[in-house]
Amino acid sequence: MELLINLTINGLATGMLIFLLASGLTLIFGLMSVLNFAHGGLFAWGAYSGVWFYALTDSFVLGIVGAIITGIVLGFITEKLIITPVYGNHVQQILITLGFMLVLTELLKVVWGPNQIAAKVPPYLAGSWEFGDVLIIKYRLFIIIVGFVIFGLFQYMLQKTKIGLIVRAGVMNKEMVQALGINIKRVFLYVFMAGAALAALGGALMAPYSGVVYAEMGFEFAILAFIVVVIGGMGSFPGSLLAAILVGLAGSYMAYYVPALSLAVNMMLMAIVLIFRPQGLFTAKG
Amino acid sequence: MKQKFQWNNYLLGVGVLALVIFPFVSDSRTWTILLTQIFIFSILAMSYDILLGYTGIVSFGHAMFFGMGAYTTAIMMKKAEPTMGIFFLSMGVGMLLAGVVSFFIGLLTLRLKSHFFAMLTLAVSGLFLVLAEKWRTLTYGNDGFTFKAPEFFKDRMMFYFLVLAMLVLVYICLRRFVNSPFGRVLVAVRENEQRTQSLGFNPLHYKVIASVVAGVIASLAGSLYAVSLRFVNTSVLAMDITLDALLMTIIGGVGTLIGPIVGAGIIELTQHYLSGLAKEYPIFERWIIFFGIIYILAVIFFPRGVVGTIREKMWKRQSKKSEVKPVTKKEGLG
Amino acid sequence: MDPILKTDQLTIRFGGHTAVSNVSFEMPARQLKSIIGPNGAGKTTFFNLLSGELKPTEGEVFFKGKRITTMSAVARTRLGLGRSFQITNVFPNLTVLENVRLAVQSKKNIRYQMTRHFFHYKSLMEEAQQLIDLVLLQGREHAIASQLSHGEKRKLEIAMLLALDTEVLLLDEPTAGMSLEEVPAILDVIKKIKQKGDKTILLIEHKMDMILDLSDSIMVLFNGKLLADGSPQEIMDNETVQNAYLGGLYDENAVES
Amino acid sequence: ACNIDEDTEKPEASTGDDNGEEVQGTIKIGVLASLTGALEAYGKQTKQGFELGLEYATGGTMEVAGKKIEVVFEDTETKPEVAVQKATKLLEEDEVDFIVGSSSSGDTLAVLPLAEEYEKIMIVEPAVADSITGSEFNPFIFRTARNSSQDAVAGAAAIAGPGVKIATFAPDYSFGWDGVAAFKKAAEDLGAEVVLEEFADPAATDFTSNLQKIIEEDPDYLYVVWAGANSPWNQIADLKLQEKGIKISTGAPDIAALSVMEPLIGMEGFTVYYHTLPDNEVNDWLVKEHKERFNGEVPDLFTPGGMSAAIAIVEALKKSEGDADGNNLISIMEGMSFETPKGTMTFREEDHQAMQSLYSIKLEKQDGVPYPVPVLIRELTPDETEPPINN
Amino acid sequence: MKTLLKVDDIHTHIGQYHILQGISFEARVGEVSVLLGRNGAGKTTTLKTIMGLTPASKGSVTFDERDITKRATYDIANSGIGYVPEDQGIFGELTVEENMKVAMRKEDDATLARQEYVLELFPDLKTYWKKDGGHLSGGQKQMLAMARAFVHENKLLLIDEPSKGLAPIVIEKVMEAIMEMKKKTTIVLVEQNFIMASRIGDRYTLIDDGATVQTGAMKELIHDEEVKRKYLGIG
Ligand SMILES: Nc1ncnc2c1ncn2[C@@H]1O[C@H](COP(=O)(O)OP(=O)(O)OP(=O)(O)O)[C@@H](O)[C@H]1O
Ligand SMILES: Nc1ncnc2c1ncn2[C@@H]1O[C@H](COP(=O)(O)OP(=O)(O)OP(=O)(O)O)[C@@H](O)[C@H]1O
Ligand SMILES: [Mg+2]
Ligand SMILES: [Mg+2]
Repeated sequence: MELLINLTINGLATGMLIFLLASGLTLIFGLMSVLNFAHGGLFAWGAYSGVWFYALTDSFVLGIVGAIITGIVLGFITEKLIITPVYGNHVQQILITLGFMLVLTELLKVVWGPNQIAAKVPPYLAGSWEFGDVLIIKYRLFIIIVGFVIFGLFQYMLQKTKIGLIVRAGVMNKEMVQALGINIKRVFLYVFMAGAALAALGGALMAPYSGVVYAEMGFEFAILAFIVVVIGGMGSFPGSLLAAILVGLAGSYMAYYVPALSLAVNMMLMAIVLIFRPQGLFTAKG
Repeated sequence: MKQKFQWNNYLLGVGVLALVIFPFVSDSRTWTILLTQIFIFSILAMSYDILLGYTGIVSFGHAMFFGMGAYTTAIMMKKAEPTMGIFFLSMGVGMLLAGVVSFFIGLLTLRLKSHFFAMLTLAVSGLFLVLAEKWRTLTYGNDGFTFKAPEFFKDRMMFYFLVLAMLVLVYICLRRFVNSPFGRVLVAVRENEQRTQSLGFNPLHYKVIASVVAGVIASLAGSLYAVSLRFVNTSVLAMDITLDALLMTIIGGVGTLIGPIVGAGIIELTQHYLSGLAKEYPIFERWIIFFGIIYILAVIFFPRGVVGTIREKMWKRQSKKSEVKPVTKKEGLG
Repeated sequence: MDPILKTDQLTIRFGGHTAVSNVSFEMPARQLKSIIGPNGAGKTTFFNLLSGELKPTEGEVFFKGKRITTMSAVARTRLGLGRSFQITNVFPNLTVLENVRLAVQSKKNIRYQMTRHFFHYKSLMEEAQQLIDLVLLQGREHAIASQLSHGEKRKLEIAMLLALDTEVLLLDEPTAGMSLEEVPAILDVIKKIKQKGDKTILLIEHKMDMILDLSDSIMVLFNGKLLADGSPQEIMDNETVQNAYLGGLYDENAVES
Repeated sequence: ACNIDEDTEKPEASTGDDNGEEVQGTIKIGVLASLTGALEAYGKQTKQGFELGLEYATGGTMEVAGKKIEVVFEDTETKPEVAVQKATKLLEEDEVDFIVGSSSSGDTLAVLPLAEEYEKIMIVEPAVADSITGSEFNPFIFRTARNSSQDAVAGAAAIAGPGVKIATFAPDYSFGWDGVAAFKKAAEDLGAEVVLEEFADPAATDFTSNLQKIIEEDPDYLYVVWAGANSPWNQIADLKLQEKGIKISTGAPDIAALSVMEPLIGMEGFTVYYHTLPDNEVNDWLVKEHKERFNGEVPDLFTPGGMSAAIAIVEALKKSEGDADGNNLISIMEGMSFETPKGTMTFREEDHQAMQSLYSIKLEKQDGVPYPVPVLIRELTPDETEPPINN
Repeated sequence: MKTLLKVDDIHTHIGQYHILQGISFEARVGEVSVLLGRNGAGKTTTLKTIMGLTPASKGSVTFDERDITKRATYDIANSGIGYVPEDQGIFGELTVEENMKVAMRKEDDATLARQEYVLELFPDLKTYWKKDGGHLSGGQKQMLAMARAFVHENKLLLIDEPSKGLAPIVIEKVMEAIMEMKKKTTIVLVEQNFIMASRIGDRYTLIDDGATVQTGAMKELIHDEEVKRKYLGIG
């Protein structure tokens, strides 16, 4: 029983972390339909700047804030320079964002050097509690809480405002949305910036979790994020949350019970979900 | 229209001729190898273009077929004799294998809509990667293994010619393929699947056949790749290979067939030059940044890929000369 | 004479909404029947059921006595059931000529030929050209379909259907958005085809004046149900049709002209 | 096209008699390393070490047996096909006499056959895969780097003993499997018992399930074989393995990676190199020069390896009196011993693997050093770490 | 009467094509102006140019005494112009309700009340309130497109072929609605249905080959058999 609880809590926490990584992509890829291969770059920049600001200010919270600001700024630059010319054209998006990904990753090395850098958990979140055989790692609990907060925040925003609707409409028919009096360019810019900020936040929270940041971390986790967004159903926050938790739990249980298959677990999960639910778990509808 | 075609073919002929003569006037092995490498990736990229450019399918799992060819050839050369016979046999076996696998995967997955299909191919090829990783008795896992190439290829020039011949052959066959009535339907499927259906063509058949053709050709490229390195490891199944094929196709111009060849050339050559520059000028130490910037500029200046954009420009100039006015003057009926 | 097309208790539901409800009709061969009915009556859906785009929840479709209810759209087209679409549905980035040529290619049953250059099939090209002329699109052969004006797209749509040369033609509002001047020309094309006497035509239209003298019979759909099926005059005199569908427009029109 | 011509004429010109240098002779060495990409840090270490090594071995003259030494570095980008391209370029265009490299086992394996084809000596540094001097071995291959088995033997020597229960944890691919298999053998030879072998997806974010199993097994030691940035140390600490009486042991990596091992302070393991560990002149020179040249930085994990490779080449050439012919060198180098920053190394005759010292260490926190420092417990002599012969 | 919209000799290029080659007309407050012309004449492009979707390369568009030639589309729309495109521009994956929601610039009581009014005009929409726009019938889509433009009290409405695909009785209703709306709103209409055009139009502009051929009062056109025959093929 304790074992099951442990596995579940850890799986849930990993799932939440993955959700945080994927949430930005849910906006950018799921909702705006931009195949953003540079997402991992935004994520890695978030991680590095989080560590850097933390070291600079000696405050974890300020580190996170710094990362989010970095994300917003980078999101602005990315949207204006890279994404604007290629909205609606997936082929061009692949090329230009992959190019930008290379630039972002290499720039990390220019700024912070090619070596990995240690990322520390703040003292008040370090360590774990033990209740009998049940062990709860503080930082994971923190991740779970942040995950739910972010989920709630964005779910509320998408449900209670028209932004989600407008973005989806804009993807379907940009001209028409404009003809209805909406400055869709600005909406896209803001949503992209929000997505980039989420990516950066994900990176900043991921860093202490694994204890290290390195320039190539972006690409690895970007693929995971794409998987989550797709099996969750494009553009659906509840879908992404569910998919992320599914991935987290499946990883946790498989690694324990069927370790031989744990390498393949994400891919298998995705294959199974898509074969039985070709549109993903949820659709973007509230 | 006819004339333009001939002109194009003429140009291509000259290009091929130059490449045939090249090893005789230059004995730079680096160039032979680099060009061989470019030819191999051209074949791979062309196969990808059949999917992306002609049928409108984005696949993130193309490396799986490339890897299948590479492993089949490598394993057969290692386990059996490294002779030309075995080499061609292994190529055939690899292609057959890729054909069968792509057929079933296509049947299973091609009903899915774009993104979902793309991710499913990613999943399947990911599973193949795990398989190669785990089946160590055969693949030696992630480290991979070396093997001997046939005696005939000891002279890399011979291999160069073989690969060049393969490239030309594949190009001609694929050109035929896309310009056949079948190929025209592929384009129709890309444009509007549902309408293709109501014209009496079954889109699924077309998509599956296209993915089989693409898979088989990718496997051929994989076989050649393995022999060119005399080594194989799991990197042939990695996402990077798919992305390379994807980038080459896009940079060159999707749906042009010649574009992927140009794209392969551009990417390999710039990479070669930039990394060469890095040795001489410290500012190029981070040459990958410049490489990334080239992708970005490519999209901005060649939105339809190099070949696609040039073609468009030429077509525009032509049509401007003859001034095809969209608004047709018609005599009033009165 | 046996009906070429027949439905039996044809029904389809979308969620709770019955779009076509228990429609049994018979289509005599080589005739022209028009289908009218208010917006959302189920006309297009009925076409979709005939052409195989949709599968019925209940009921059967017969073609020449053969049950085709579960057949795919592809198979039905090959069998001889061709259709045009209400919402323009062409290959947007191909030229007008290529759009039509593809349809001709299907008619000629050239489906899996992969080794010959398509330029070898000159006749396809010629035939496509003739059809383009027929629907008054000459001069626009090399225009990209997405750049056509709305009316021009409608004409292309018709050319593609005619290219299929199927025994049964299902036309969904072929003249919607076509300019006043050209409607008669298109009607003429339809009339000619009808006069040649080897085709069966089903036509959805809202322009009553144009179908009255063209149709052998008219059927009326109403809330998914078959309300009436009879000669044009019978239908025009039908009071429900008058009140719920026609309104006053055509009376006054008659007065004015 | 004109570039092509230039490139192609150069080699011809330089081989011609009219070239003055030819009389004196030049020894050319090509070094392959990952100078970009994920393994960039390793590549740089090799490069710096190699340059320093040449300088040291030639006494700053950069000449051996009257011949000038030239070095060409090439970036493999950690891609086998690029490695082959660059290696061929080195062999064909630069006409190098030696190949050195590379940072990844894959790149190295891909280049091995070329050494044989061109009959040039290849010094493998720092790739670790056993198969390089095992199943894929050819006589032109010499390795100054330690291999996975040596790591494993060293790892076992650090902790194994009669009755000791050990669990292993490794990434789920060749590197992990080879490492664990070799470790298991070595540990069992020393009388220990390997009670559990856990493998995890190296890219996973969560290792707690594996660690959970290890906790349940309750071994004396957990031996971790790990490489790559995404590491399990935090989670090992979070799950309080050490508090539960499970001692951790692993190989101490380069300094950058050490900095993330804070949770493991106190652990006993082994290392290939840390600049304070070896006690010999070569190392003293290396540390001093390195600090001088690279504004105070100390040599790192693979710096001495690069240096060793350079020393090996120079020593061999001294013995051959400048004869760089691959076939002749093989017999000279087989069994050759040479002094390196890690003490005396000897190329084993059978598989050309350099026998070398490794170090049994303990991680300690030291003032003024921002990362856990490996402190010497004892040096593991080349005899102790001798791996099995596999070729 | 006051001129609300003045289109002055506009030229529009799409790609390398010179589509509009001199279109001029005026729409006066409280009137319905109809653009007439055969397929491909440039009627739709004219409306798009006014909306800023295919900006003019030459000439000017003045709306409400402001030059809007170079303004962004959303800005033009917000200055009080509603637009019903010929392809309806329905967001297929959004429900009818969501389609309406996107169109509403604000959700105050006045707008909601107006929505009620619009829905009375097209009761079908109410029936299919939660249905995906893409699943509507052709005519229902047309209704939805109009409802979206009508939900605000715009100063000007640009409507591209409102009667297309509608049942005769609905055309009646739409005509009534336009007549009703005309009291507060100026309307520019593209219409192929001459019966409808002549009944609700006050002025007409005849376009051919991308240029204005003639413009005048609708009453005159009804009796101008010559023009009707030459450009409209009727009479
Ligand atoms: N795929 C679908 N899902 C849900 N409802 C649908 C679907 N297709 C059609 N409907 C509904 O079925 C009804 C009939 O639609 P249909 O398109 O057949 O009407 P129609 O008679 O062609 O009307 P119109 O004259 O306006 O084209 C409509 O109410 C429509 O909303
Ligand atoms: N994107 C485009 N690219 C090139 N040509 C275009 C484009 N859009 C329209 N055209 C051309 O401009 C001309 C005018 O088109 P427009 O749509 O304005 O005609 P229209 O008068 O609305 O016709 P219809 O009555 O058929 O709707 C047509 O010849 C059309 O082919
Ligand atoms: Mg309809
Ligand atoms: Mg129009």
